Amino acid sequence: MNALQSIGTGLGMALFGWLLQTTISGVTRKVIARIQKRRGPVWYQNFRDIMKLLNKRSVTHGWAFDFGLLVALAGAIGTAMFMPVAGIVAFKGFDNFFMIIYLAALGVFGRALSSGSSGNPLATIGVMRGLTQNIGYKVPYMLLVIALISYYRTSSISEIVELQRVSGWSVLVMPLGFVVAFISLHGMLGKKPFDTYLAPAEIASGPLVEYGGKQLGILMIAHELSVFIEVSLFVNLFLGGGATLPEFLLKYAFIYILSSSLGAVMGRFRIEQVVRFYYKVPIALTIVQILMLAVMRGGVR
Amino acid sequence: MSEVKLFFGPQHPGMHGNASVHLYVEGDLVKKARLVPGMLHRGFEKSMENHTWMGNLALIPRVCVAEPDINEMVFAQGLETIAEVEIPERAHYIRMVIMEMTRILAHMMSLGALASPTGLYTANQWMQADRNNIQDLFEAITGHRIYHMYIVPGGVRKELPQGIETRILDFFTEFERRMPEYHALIFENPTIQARLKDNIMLPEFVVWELGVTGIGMRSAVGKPYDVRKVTPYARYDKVDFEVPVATYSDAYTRSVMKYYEIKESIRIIRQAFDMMPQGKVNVKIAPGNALKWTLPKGQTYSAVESARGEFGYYIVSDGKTQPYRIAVRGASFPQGFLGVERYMPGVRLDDAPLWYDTMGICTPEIDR
Amino acid sequence: MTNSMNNVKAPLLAQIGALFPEVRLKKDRDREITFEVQPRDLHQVLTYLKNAGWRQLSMISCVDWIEDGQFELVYNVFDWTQGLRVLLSMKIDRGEAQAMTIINLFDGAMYYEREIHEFFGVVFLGNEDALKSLFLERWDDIPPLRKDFDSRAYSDKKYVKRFYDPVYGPQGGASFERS
Amino acid sequence: MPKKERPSRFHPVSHTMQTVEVPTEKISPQEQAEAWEKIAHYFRANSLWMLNYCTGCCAIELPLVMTSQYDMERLGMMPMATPRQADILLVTGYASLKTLRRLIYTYEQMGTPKYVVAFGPCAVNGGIYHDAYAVLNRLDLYLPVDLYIAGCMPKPEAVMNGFKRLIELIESGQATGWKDYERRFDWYKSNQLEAVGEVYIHDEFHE
Amino acid sequence: MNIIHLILGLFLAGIAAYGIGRLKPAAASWLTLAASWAALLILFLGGDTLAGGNAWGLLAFKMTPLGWFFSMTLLFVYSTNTFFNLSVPAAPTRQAAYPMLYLISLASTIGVFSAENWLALFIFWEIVLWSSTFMIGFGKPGRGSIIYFGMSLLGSFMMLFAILVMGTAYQTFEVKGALMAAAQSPGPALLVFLLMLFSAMVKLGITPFHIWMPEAYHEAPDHFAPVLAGGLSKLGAFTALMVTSFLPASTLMAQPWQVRGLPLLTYILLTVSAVSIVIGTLMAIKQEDAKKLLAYSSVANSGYIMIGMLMGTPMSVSGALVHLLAHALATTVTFMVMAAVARQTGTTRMDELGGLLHRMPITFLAFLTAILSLVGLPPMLGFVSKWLILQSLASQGLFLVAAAAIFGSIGSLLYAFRILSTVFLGQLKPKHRQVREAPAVLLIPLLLLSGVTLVLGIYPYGLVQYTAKIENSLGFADTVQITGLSIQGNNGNLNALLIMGAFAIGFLIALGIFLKAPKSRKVDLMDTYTGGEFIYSPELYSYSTNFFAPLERVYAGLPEISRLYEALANRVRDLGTLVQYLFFSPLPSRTALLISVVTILLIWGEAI
Repeated sequence: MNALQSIGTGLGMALFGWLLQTTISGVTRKVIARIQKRRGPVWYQNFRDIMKLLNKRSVTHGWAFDFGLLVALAGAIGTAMFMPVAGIVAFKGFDNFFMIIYLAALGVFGRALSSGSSGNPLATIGVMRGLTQNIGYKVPYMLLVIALISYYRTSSISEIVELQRVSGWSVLVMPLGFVVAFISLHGMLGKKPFDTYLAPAEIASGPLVEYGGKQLGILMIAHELSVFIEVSLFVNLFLGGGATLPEFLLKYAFIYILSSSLGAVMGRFRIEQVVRFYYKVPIALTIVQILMLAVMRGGVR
Repeated sequence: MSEVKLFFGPQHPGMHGNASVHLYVEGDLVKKARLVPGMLHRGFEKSMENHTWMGNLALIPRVCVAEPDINEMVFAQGLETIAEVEIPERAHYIRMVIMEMTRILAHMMSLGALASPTGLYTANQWMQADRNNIQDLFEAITGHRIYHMYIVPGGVRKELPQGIETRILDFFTEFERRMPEYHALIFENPTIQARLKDNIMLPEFVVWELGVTGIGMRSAVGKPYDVRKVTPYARYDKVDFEVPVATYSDAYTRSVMKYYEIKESIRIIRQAFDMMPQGKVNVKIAPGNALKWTLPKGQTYSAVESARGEFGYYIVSDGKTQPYRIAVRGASFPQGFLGVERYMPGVRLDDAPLWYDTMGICTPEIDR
Repeated sequence: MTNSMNNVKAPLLAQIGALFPEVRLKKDRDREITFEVQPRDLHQVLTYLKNAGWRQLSMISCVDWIEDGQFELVYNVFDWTQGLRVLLSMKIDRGEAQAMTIINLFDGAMYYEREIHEFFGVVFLGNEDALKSLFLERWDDIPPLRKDFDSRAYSDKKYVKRFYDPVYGPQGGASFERS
Repeated sequence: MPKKERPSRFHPVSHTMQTVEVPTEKISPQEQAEAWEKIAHYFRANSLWMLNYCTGCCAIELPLVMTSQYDMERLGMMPMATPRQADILLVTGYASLKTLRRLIYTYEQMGTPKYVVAFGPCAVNGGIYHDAYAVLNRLDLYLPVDLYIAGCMPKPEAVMNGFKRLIELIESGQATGWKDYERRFDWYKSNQLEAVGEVYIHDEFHE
Repeated sequence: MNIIHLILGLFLAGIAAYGIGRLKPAAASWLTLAASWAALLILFLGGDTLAGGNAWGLLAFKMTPLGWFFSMTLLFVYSTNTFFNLSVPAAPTRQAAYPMLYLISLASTIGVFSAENWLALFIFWEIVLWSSTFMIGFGKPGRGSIIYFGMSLLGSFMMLFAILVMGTAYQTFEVKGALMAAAQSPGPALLVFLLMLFSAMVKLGITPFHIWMPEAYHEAPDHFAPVLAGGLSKLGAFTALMVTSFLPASTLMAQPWQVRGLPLLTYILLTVSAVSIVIGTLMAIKQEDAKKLLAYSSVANSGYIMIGMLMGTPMSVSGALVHLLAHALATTVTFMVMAAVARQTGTTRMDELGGLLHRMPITFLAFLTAILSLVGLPPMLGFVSKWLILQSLASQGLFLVAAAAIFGSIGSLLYAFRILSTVFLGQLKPKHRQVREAPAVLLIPLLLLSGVTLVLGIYPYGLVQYTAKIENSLGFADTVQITGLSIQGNNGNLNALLIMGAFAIGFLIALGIFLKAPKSRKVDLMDTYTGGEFIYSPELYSYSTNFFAPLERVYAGLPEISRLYEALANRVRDLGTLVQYLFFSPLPSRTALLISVVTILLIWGEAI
């Protein structure tokens, strides 16, 4: 019974995450529209888009094309089930950071597999760029979180949230790290200047080049879910999560809309500029941050 | 096989206009490139031979959709040269106003179009909004938003409407107030600078090799090689304006020069309104019914400075009611063909659309 | 204005006259001089002009004088420092339309020649690339800009026209079936 | 959108509505599919993704429609990069023969349902290029056009109106050009073959 | 039945295989298969309590949990690979020699893992080395086998030297005893430690000793490369683990300098392993040949194994052991798949392949499983091991090493996608339209190995429990803990079954959505987005060369590491040539020279 309850909570969390993120991306579209001095779509536009796509007849390039997508969505749903939100966690004790990162990576791999099997070189180039970018932002981000884990001595997200309630948000522990993590998050969300892997003008939306109809719909659902995972991971790790749901939602919306708005007034880097940027600024900041932490607190250990 | 063939256009978000660049890419480096034109080929030069001199007026603006008035201007100017008529002074100034407004339109279009390869879509949103305002002004003047058919052989089609002068000047005052905002958004943006600066170079020898004109030429040569200055037409020799020049032609220079040209164009518009005399706005270039005009035998090459460079028509008249031959020199013909073939190889795949954009290639005028 | 140009034009005219006796002044406009050159003089004249400051080839165009049985190739060079345009008009035989390429002098001529080959069928010796098609794809008639090509007839033959039903009912206009 | 009773929320155009009567007891799969199709029409109509393809000069007014002044995103419309993702194909003006080959290829790559909107007189009868050797005269012989927008070129207001009209047509299930294309595929194909010939195109690299 | 019978039996089977192979090659292959599977069965049934034995007093054997684990891993790799010997006949002249060498090397690996005595271990070690050198030589012509031999000989010399030092200093050649004696008295222990670890690193392919790997893997016959990559390099891990657990670095000096609670020496070695991960990853990313790419991925993965062993915490050692198994299984599959691909298409160059997914779907699935395991994604075994290693890195606070581990982990996504996309995804080349799925004999081992990877990834508890047993036998104070279905980490728990469950639920939901939506139309691979343009040759429409060009350019400007390797490789090749000159010469005087060199070495060892 307990197990069923946990699974139910997990599924509820995934559904909540999808609803939340899809709504917030709709709202964000309106916010960006205001930056661009226009009105923008209705807030539930993304739901309409997804529903339309699921009702459209599309093409497939073979079973791996579909299978990869299913893996992508399954990875996203599976990961979202573990995500603690405002004190609610489906599988207590198992909401492990490494697990979440790797399970989310399975979704990424599924997407890559699917678009690679479409046989379009633009898709392959897009995936290549995405992975190249991935190696740029993940390394500083994970390094920071490892420092955080070693500071809190637990890798369970919900426990880190609990500990922050006692000792203050992680932003205060590692202010520079927060900046780095935000830059990395910006890259993970694929906001400009780090949307090189999509780059419609260069590679015609890259990995998405062959998707239409339900495939694109599933991909959009998976994308919303993975954004939910990324942003709530960030909020949980660095901004103390949230004791109540409104608090969490506030932080969540703030971070996501901030990142999107920044993206709206920036151009796109070239892919090698992205890599160079990530190996210069964030890595340097991370190292400084870890040294600072070691000096200030008398060693991380 | 080490090279991949990629298609940049015709149906591609980075391609403005209906053309295709076929790229051979190795890794992310462009190895070979060819422009494949003709998707917009309508056979203008043939159609023009089938229309009367004035009948062509409806056809010619459609040669280049981004900047239609230059077509009317070269056509009118060429016909006036062949017919050897002088047009009223006022018409010259009105023409200058129209031409400069079109130039502003075209420059704003291409600055907005920078959004696509660099991803700064907000720039496009803002630019297009202001373009719409200018097109509204055109609508007030000429009755049409894009294809105005306003500059006709012998002057301009009709007198300016009442109060348009203040409306135009007010708009441009307001627009000038907004321009620093655009500058901050586009040219002071570090990400845009990272993309544009020291990238996609156009050295001077390439300018001469290809025959590039316009901003591309001036940004590399460093001399005011502008048709308006070198062989002044209309009354450009009477107004006071600067032509921005540079000797280091990267994508950033070429783009920022458009910004300064917009400023100069506004200056010209102000002066033109100041200096504009009263009087007639058109004369007949031949006697009789306008649709049965005949021109004396002769041929001439008439050129104006478009937003992308020297735009010209070679007009041949055999003394009949229809042109014998009109050949169009699209301003971006050199960089569009030979430039793509010779100098697009070597840029990164990421920069290929940027190359195409900042070289100022306009497909319709190439295709005709 | 004309006065200011005279000090540029006079030496040019004198030099051209002295160097190339067969080159004939055809038309002298304010900022535009047209010479008539023979095919054998073309390269020399262009070389002279290029060295004398006419560094830019603005365009090459072609006129089909079908009644004379000739094509007229017009080479259009421009001097940006002096602002004087020189047009070189060269007549070639229409039946066997051949001319020497000038890509060895002006690289930019490559695609103008290619365009002229496509639209007029003039063969430029020495420019192999010019023989490939450029604008037209799978073209199935004589070069379209020749005077004996009838654009309207071709269009009528090739493309189905819309037939308008003269009766405009309440549902509106045109017949959507093939005529 | 006027708020009526539940099913008609998805159906502001009422004249097709009255014919549908929802039986009280068992709903057959056929009817179920039809009812679902109606809901689907609502989503299709309000999330139109257009293909980013400027085939002709009418495309010059499209940026205005897309951007701040007219903002077609209000209608749920967005430009999309590839035909697979897109729902509407805009034929903006004349289509030259060379373009038509690409247009047909692009149209066939789009997923159904898909809609074609033609701009200007050139797509109707060739417009000003009616006698040009490179421009075809009637688009509807080769592709099923759902909507024509008049004007040379259509003003942004006209374009917006046209899109609004297209939305109405889709919501009421009248935009069925793609079904027509499937039904009369041979007819369209023979027309296409007549105009463009066998499509086997090589560029100057010879592939 | 004891170990000696097993080893002897395999030796005899090898000799018999040679005899039979002269007459009927196919029968020899079958004999290999039967013998190796029988050995696997015996070892599996016998468990780690399989009776040991003593031959002639010197060659003493005893099965330990560690030895059993390693033997099982290698035997499994060897025996699944025998199916490949059936379908891929070796070159005619070597038909007979190959099964013999194969079985002899198999026997010797068991000998290495169960030897009680350093000298016996060394002898078997050498037999493995020699037999594998010959088997590599059966492949493509090139310098691979020479480099392999040169490098390995370097390792062997270091090992022999260490053994002799131990023998002279502590008067014992017993495997465990000698090391524990060294741990008691520092003296030459540092030398023993370093030499032993270096020799292990040569075998494992840790930088800077990794240069033999890509060459040898590339040139080894396609059907031997899986064993070489998945099996033989694990020999190094065995000795390394023995040394690090019985002779911990902390005992080497009285008061060692410490970095984060670890002796400086360990920290330096950890850094070397970290460098190995980084270099392996970076080099793998830029390879154009699939086998070379996989070889460099082995370099990177060996780094993980080494890190796990060096850290010496229960979790890390457990992680290293699981990773060893995961890597052995996955690499074997990848090389086998490459062998299958090479057999069906005739090439392993990635730019000539593509789209094979549509022709060889089962091979592709096996490959996908293996690649996922190599990358360390759930639900594969590789995830469990990477989780364990990262957990211990995080709790140790070793940020530099952690950075390298993360880099390698994410970088592995890059090269994994590269090989996947260029070989199996993308456009199918016209010349491969007629390619068929690999024959069943090839698919059996693939499915077996990838199935084990998947099953162990979902249910790793038994395996982790066994690593706890190994840790116990190695004298660890505490071992990795499992309660119920959760592996207890230092700062978090892992429930692999739960992860799989969540993934499965997600998959079912996704499948539901997918099936409810309208059915898709199947289109040809070339009916794809081309910007509206037309293209008819699939070769031109597949992206495979200079795959990660933007990334490669970033590190192309780094100091000329490859130049250094080249110089090093030249030296090593010279060594190989020298050895060839010494050993393969008809002149007895050279052999005498060699003997004298060995004698001098022995005397020098005495002096220490």
